[in-house]
Amino acid sequence: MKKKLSTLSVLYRVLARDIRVALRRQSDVAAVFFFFIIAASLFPLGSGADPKLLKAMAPSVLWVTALLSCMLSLSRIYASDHADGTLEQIMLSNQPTVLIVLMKILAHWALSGLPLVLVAPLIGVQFNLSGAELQTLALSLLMGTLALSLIGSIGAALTLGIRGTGVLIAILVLPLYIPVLVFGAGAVNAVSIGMSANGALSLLGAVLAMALVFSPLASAAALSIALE
Amino acid sequence: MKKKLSTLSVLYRVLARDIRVALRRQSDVAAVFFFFIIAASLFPLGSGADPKLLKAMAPSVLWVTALLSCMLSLSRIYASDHADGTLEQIMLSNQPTVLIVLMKILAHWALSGLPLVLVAPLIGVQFNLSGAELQTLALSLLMGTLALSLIGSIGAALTLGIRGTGVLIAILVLPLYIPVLVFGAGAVNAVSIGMSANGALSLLGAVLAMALVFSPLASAAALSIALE
Amino acid sequence: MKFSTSNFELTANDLSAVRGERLLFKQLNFSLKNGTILYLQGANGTGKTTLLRMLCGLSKPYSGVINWCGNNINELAEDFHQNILYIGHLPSIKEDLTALENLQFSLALTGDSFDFAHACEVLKLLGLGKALHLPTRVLSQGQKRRVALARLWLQNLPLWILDEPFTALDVAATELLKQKIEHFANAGGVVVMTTHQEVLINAPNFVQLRLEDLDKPNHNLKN
Amino acid sequence: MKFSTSNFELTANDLSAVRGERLLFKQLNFSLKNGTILYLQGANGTGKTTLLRMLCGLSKPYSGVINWCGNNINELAEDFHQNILYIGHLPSIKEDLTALENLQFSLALTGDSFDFAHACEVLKLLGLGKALHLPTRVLSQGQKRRVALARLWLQNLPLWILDEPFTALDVAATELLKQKIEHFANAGGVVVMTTHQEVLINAPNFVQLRLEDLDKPNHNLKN
Amino acid sequence: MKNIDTKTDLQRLKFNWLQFASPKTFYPLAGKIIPWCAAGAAILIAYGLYLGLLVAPTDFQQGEGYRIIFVHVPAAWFSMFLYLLMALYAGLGLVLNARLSYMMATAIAPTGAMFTLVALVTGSLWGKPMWGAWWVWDARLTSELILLFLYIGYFSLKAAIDDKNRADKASAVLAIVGAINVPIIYFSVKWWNTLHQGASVSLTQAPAMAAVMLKGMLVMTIGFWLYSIAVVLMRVRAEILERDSKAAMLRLD
Ligand code: HEM
Ligand SMILES: Nc1ncnc2c1ncn2[C@@H]1O[C@H](COP(=O)(O)OP(=O)(O)OP(=O)(O)O)[C@@H](O)[C@H]1O
Ligand SMILES: Nc1ncnc2c1ncn2[C@@H]1O[C@H](COP(=O)(O)OP(=O)(O)OP(=O)(O)O)[C@@H](O)[C@H]1O
Ligand SMILES: [Mg+2]
Ligand SMILES: [Mg+2]
Repeated sequence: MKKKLSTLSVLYRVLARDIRVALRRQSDVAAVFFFFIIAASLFPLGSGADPKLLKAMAPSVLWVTALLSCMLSLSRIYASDHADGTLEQIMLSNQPTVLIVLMKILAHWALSGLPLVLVAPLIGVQFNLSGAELQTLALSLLMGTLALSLIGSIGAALTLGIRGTGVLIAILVLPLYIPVLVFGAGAVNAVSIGMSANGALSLLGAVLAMALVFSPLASAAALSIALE
Repeated sequence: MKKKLSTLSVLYRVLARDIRVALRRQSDVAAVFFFFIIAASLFPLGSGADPKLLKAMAPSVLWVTALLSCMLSLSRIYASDHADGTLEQIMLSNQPTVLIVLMKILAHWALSGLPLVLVAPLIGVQFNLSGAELQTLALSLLMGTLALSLIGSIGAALTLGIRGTGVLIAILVLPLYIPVLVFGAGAVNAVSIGMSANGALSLLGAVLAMALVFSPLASAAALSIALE
Repeated sequence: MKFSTSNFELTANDLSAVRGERLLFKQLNFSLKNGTILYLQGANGTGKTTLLRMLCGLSKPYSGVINWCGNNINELAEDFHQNILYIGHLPSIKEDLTALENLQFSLALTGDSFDFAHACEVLKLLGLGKALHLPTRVLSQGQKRRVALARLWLQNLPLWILDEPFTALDVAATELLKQKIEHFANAGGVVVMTTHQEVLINAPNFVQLRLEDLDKPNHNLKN
Repeated sequence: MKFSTSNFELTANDLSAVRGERLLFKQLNFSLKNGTILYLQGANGTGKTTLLRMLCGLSKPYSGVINWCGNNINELAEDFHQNILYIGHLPSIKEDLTALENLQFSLALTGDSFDFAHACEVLKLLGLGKALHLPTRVLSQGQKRRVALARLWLQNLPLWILDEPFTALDVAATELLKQKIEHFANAGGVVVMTTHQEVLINAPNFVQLRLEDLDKPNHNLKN
Repeated sequence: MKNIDTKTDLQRLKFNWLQFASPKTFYPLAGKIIPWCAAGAAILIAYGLYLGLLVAPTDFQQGEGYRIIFVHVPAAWFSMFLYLLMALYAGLGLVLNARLSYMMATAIAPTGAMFTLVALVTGSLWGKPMWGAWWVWDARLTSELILLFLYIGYFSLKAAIDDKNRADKASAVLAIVGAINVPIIYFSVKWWNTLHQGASVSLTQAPAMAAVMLKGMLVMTIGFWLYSIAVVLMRVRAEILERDSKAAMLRLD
C-alpha cells in the first residue's frame, strides 16, 4: 500500500495543474492582459484627447477596465473542467472541496489579476497620473483583483453549464464587485485630490478579508448544486 | 420525392431557429441588456459624482460599454453550434454558407445590438445628455451595433473551439471595432460641441457597408478552417 | 424510397491522411456504387473518423482526390452536400431545443420540408414518445443519439456517413438501426460507417475496409 | 492488490429517483460486499447514469439512503470519496494536457502519489506508447477513453463506478478492460457498471440489476 | 427506555413543525390569511396617504414636494427588508431542504424589486426639485440601484436554469451572498458624505420630525407590510398549485 499524499501536496498539485493548463495556452493568459490594455485605450479614442478630462477619467476607467477583464476570464475557473467531466472528479477528491476551490481561485488570480497589477501603472502614465497616484493604483489593484477573483468564483460556479454564461456571470457578479470598485477607485481619487488613501484602502482590505472567508464556501456549495 | 425548400425559406428557418434558441433563454437576451446598463453605471461610481465630468465622459463611456456588451455575446453566434456538432451540419447544408452566416449574424444583432439602441437614451439621461445628443447617440448605435455584430462574427468564427475564447475574441475584435467606435462616439461628441454629426455618421455608414459585404465571406472562410 | 440521383458513385483515389507528424493511412482507393455498405474497421486511432470527415468534405486529404459522380467534391461543394447525411460522434443536436425542433432545423439545412406528424411517428418508433417536448439537454446519452438518428428516417438522401452510430444505443435501438441500414442499402443507398460493436449486417454489397496502424505493424494489442 | 479497508459494504435502501416530473426508479435495494460486480442493465433513459451518480454522492436521491460500511455517504463526504474511482461517460481529461499530466492530476485528487515509470508502462500497455506526450486533444475518441481508463491500473481504490466503460474501445482494448475488471473483483474489489455492449464477464459474484421503464411497462421496443 | 421516548417525542415535535411548513397545510392557512391582510393593507395605505397628503403640515423648507416622503421612505425600507427576508428564506431552504422556503423566497423577490423601483422613482422625482437633477451618483442612491440589480440577478439566474430544484438552490446561494449589500445601503449615509439625508427615525434617539409625519409614515409602513404579506402568499399559493399538479403525476408510493 503506497503512502497517501498530504493535503498540502494535493492542494499544491491542484494549483500547479491549473496554472499549467493556463500556460499551455499562453495566448489565453496574454489575452486578459491585452484586453485590459486595448479596452483602456478605447476611452481616449472615444472622448477626444483633452488631457485634463483624461486625468479625471483615469481612476474610474482603469479600475472599471481591470474589473471587466477579470470578469471576462472568470469562466476559465470552472467551465472547462465542467465540460470535460474533470469537475466531477474534483468533487470526488478526498480533500475538502473548499480548499480545492480556493486553490483554483488563486490560480486564476495569479494569471489574470496579478499581471494587471503589474501593467496598470504603465497605462496610468498614459493618462497623466502622478507617482503617488500610480502607487495607490497598483496597491489598490493588488488587493482588489484578488477580491474580484474570489467574488467572481461564486458567479462562475453558479452559472456552470448554463448557456450564454458570459453575460449571465456579468449580471450576477457586477453588483457584488461594486464595493471593490468604489473603494479601489476611491483610493486613487482620494490621492488625486490630495487626501489620504488609507480609509479607502482599509475598507478594501475588509472586503478582501470577507471574500477570502466566504467565497470558497459559497463557491463549493454552488458547485455541488451545479453538478446535482 | 418531396419538393425541396427554396433558398429563402431555408434562410428564414436558420434565422428563426437562432432567434428561437436565444429566446428560449430569455434571460440570455435580457443579460446583454442588463450588462450594458450595469456596466455603464460603474463609471460614475468609479469617478465620484461630478455632473460636468460625467457629461464629458458620457459619449465614450456609453459607446465603449455598448461595444463591450456586443462583444461579450459574440460567442453565442457559433460556439454552441460548434460544441454540439450542429455547425458541421450547417456547413454541409445545400445552401451557400455565406448566406447562412449572414442570417446568423442578423439574428445575433436583433437580440443583442437592437435592444441596446432602445435603452441607451435612457441611460444617457442619467449622464445629463441633451435631446439632440440622445438622438445622435441612438442613430449612431443603430448603425454601429450592426457593424459590430458583422465584424465580431469574424472573430467568433476564428476562435471557435479554442479555450478561453472570451478573451481571445476580445483581442481579435477590439482593434477592428476601433473605427466604429471613433465615428460613433465622434458623432455624439460633435453634437455636444454644437457641430453637425453628419460627417461622422456617413463615415460610420461606409464602415457598415463594407462590413456587410466582407464579413459574411470572411466568417464563412474562417468557419471552414475551424472545422478542418 | 427514391433518390434525387438514381445512379451515383463515390470514389476515392490514392487518399492519404497525415496528422501531426503521423501518416495515418495512404493510397486508399475505393469506389462505392448504389447499394453498397462500406464498413470501416480498425483499432482506435487508425484514422476512421479522419477518413469519414474527408469523405464529407469537412477536412481535406493530404493527397488524393474524392469524386462524386466523377466530379471533385471540393468543387461541387453545396451540390455535393445536398446528397450526404453525416452523423458524427457528437449528437449534433441543440440542447436547448426539443427533439422536434432539432429535427425541423436539421431538415431545413438540406432543404427538406418538415412533416410534423411523420416526425412524431418516427420519434415514437424510436421510443421517444414521452420526450417529444422536453429540451434535449435532459435526455440520457442514448436518447440524444436516437434524436440525432431520427434523421435517417426523415431525410431522403442517397449517401449516409455514420461514425459509430451504435454508440450508447441499447439492444432494441441497435436492432432497429441495423434494419434501417440494411433496408436503405437494399433500396440503393450508399452507406459508409464505422463501429467497434459487433453488428451483423446483411446486405448484398457489404464491403469491409480495414485501416491498419502504420506505425506498429506488429503491435502487441492485435486487433 | 490490497485496499485500505479490507472489508466494506455499499448498501442502498429504498432508493428512488425523480427527474423533471418523471419517476425513474423506486424502492431500489441492494448491498454489495467485497468481490461483487453489479451489472446495471436497462434501456436508454431508464436511469442508469442517474443511479451511478447517486452512488458516488454527486447527486442526491429523491428518497432513500446510501450507506458505506453502515454510514450515510453524504455524512462521510471526503471519507467516502477516497474509496471510489468513478469514470463517467465524459472522458474526464483535460484536452490541453498530455496523457501523463492528466493521470498525475487524477491521482493527486485521491491523494495517490504518481509513479512516472509505472504510468508510462500502463499507457504503453493500453497502446498509447506513441501518444505519451501529445496533448490529449488530438487523440481519437477511443484513445481518449483509454487515457481515462488508465486510472484503473494506477489507482488503488476499493470501489469502481463505471458508466459504459467499453464505449469507443476497439476489440483489443475491450478484452483488456474486461480482464482487468475480473481480476479486480477477484482481488476483492467492488464494481458497479453499465454497458449496452455484450461483454461476458466471469466473476464469482456477478449480480445483474435491471432498471425498467416505469412509464411504459409494455413498451413496443422490448429490450 | 426513557431516552428513546424523548427521542421519539422530539421527532414528533420536529415532524409537526415541519408539517406546518409543508405546502399541504400551508395552502389553506395562507388562503385564510390573505383576505385579512389585503383588506388591512388597503385601509392603512388609504389612511396613510390621507395623513400624508392632507393632514400633515406644509414643510417650511421643502414646500409640498416633501410629501413624497410618505411613499419614498417606507418603500426604501421595504426594499431592503424584503431582500433580507428573501435571503433568510433562501438560507432556510438550503439548510432544511424545504420546498416551501424556496417558494417564499421566490415569491418575495418581485415585491421587493417593485419597492426598490418605487423608492428609486419617487426618490428621483423628489431629487429634481431638491437637488436640481433626476439622478446623482451618490452612495445611497447607487447602492439602492445595486439592490435592484441584485434582484434582477436573482430573477435571471432562476430563469436561466430549467431544473427547478437546481434553480431554487443556486438562486438561494446568490440571495445570501447579495445580502451583504443591505448594510452597505443602510450605512452609506454614515460612511460617506452624501447629498442624501441620514436616518431621521431611530430607536435610540427622539424622532426629529413632526409627530403627524411620523404617524403617517408608520401607518404607511404597516400598510406596505400587510400588502407584501398578501401578495407574497398569493404567489406562493399559485406556485404550490403549479408544482403540485405536476407532482401529482408522480406515482411514488
Ligand atoms: C433616486 C433617489 C433616491 C433613492 C434611491 C433613495 C433611497 C433611500 C433609501 C434606501 C432610504 C432608506 C434608508 C434609511 O432608512 O436609512 C431613504 C430614506 C430617505 N430618503 Fe431617499 N432616496 C432618494 C432620493 C431622495 C431625495 C431626493 C430625498 C430628499 C431630499 C430623500 C429623502 C429621504 C429621507 C428623508 C429618508 C428617510 C431617512 C430616514 O428617516 O431614515 N431621498 N432613501
Ligand atoms: N498532432 C498530432 N500528432 C500526432 N498524432 C496525431 C495528431 N493529431 C491526431 N493524431 C492522431 O491521429 C489519429 C486520429 O484518429 P481518428 O480520430 O481518425 O481515429 P479513429 O480511427 O476514428 O479512432 P477511434 O476508433 O478511437 O474513434 C489518432 O491516432 C491521433 O493520435
Ligand atoms: N426534466 C426532465 N423531465 C422529464 N424527464 C427527464 C428530465 N430530466 C431527465 N429526464 C429523464 O431522465 C432520464 C435520465 O436517464 P439516465 O441518463 O440516467 O439514463 P441512462 O439509463 O443512463 O440511459 P442511457 O442508456 O441512454 O445512458 C432520461 O430518461 C430523461 O429523459
Ligand atoms: Mg473515431
Ligand atoms: Mg447513461
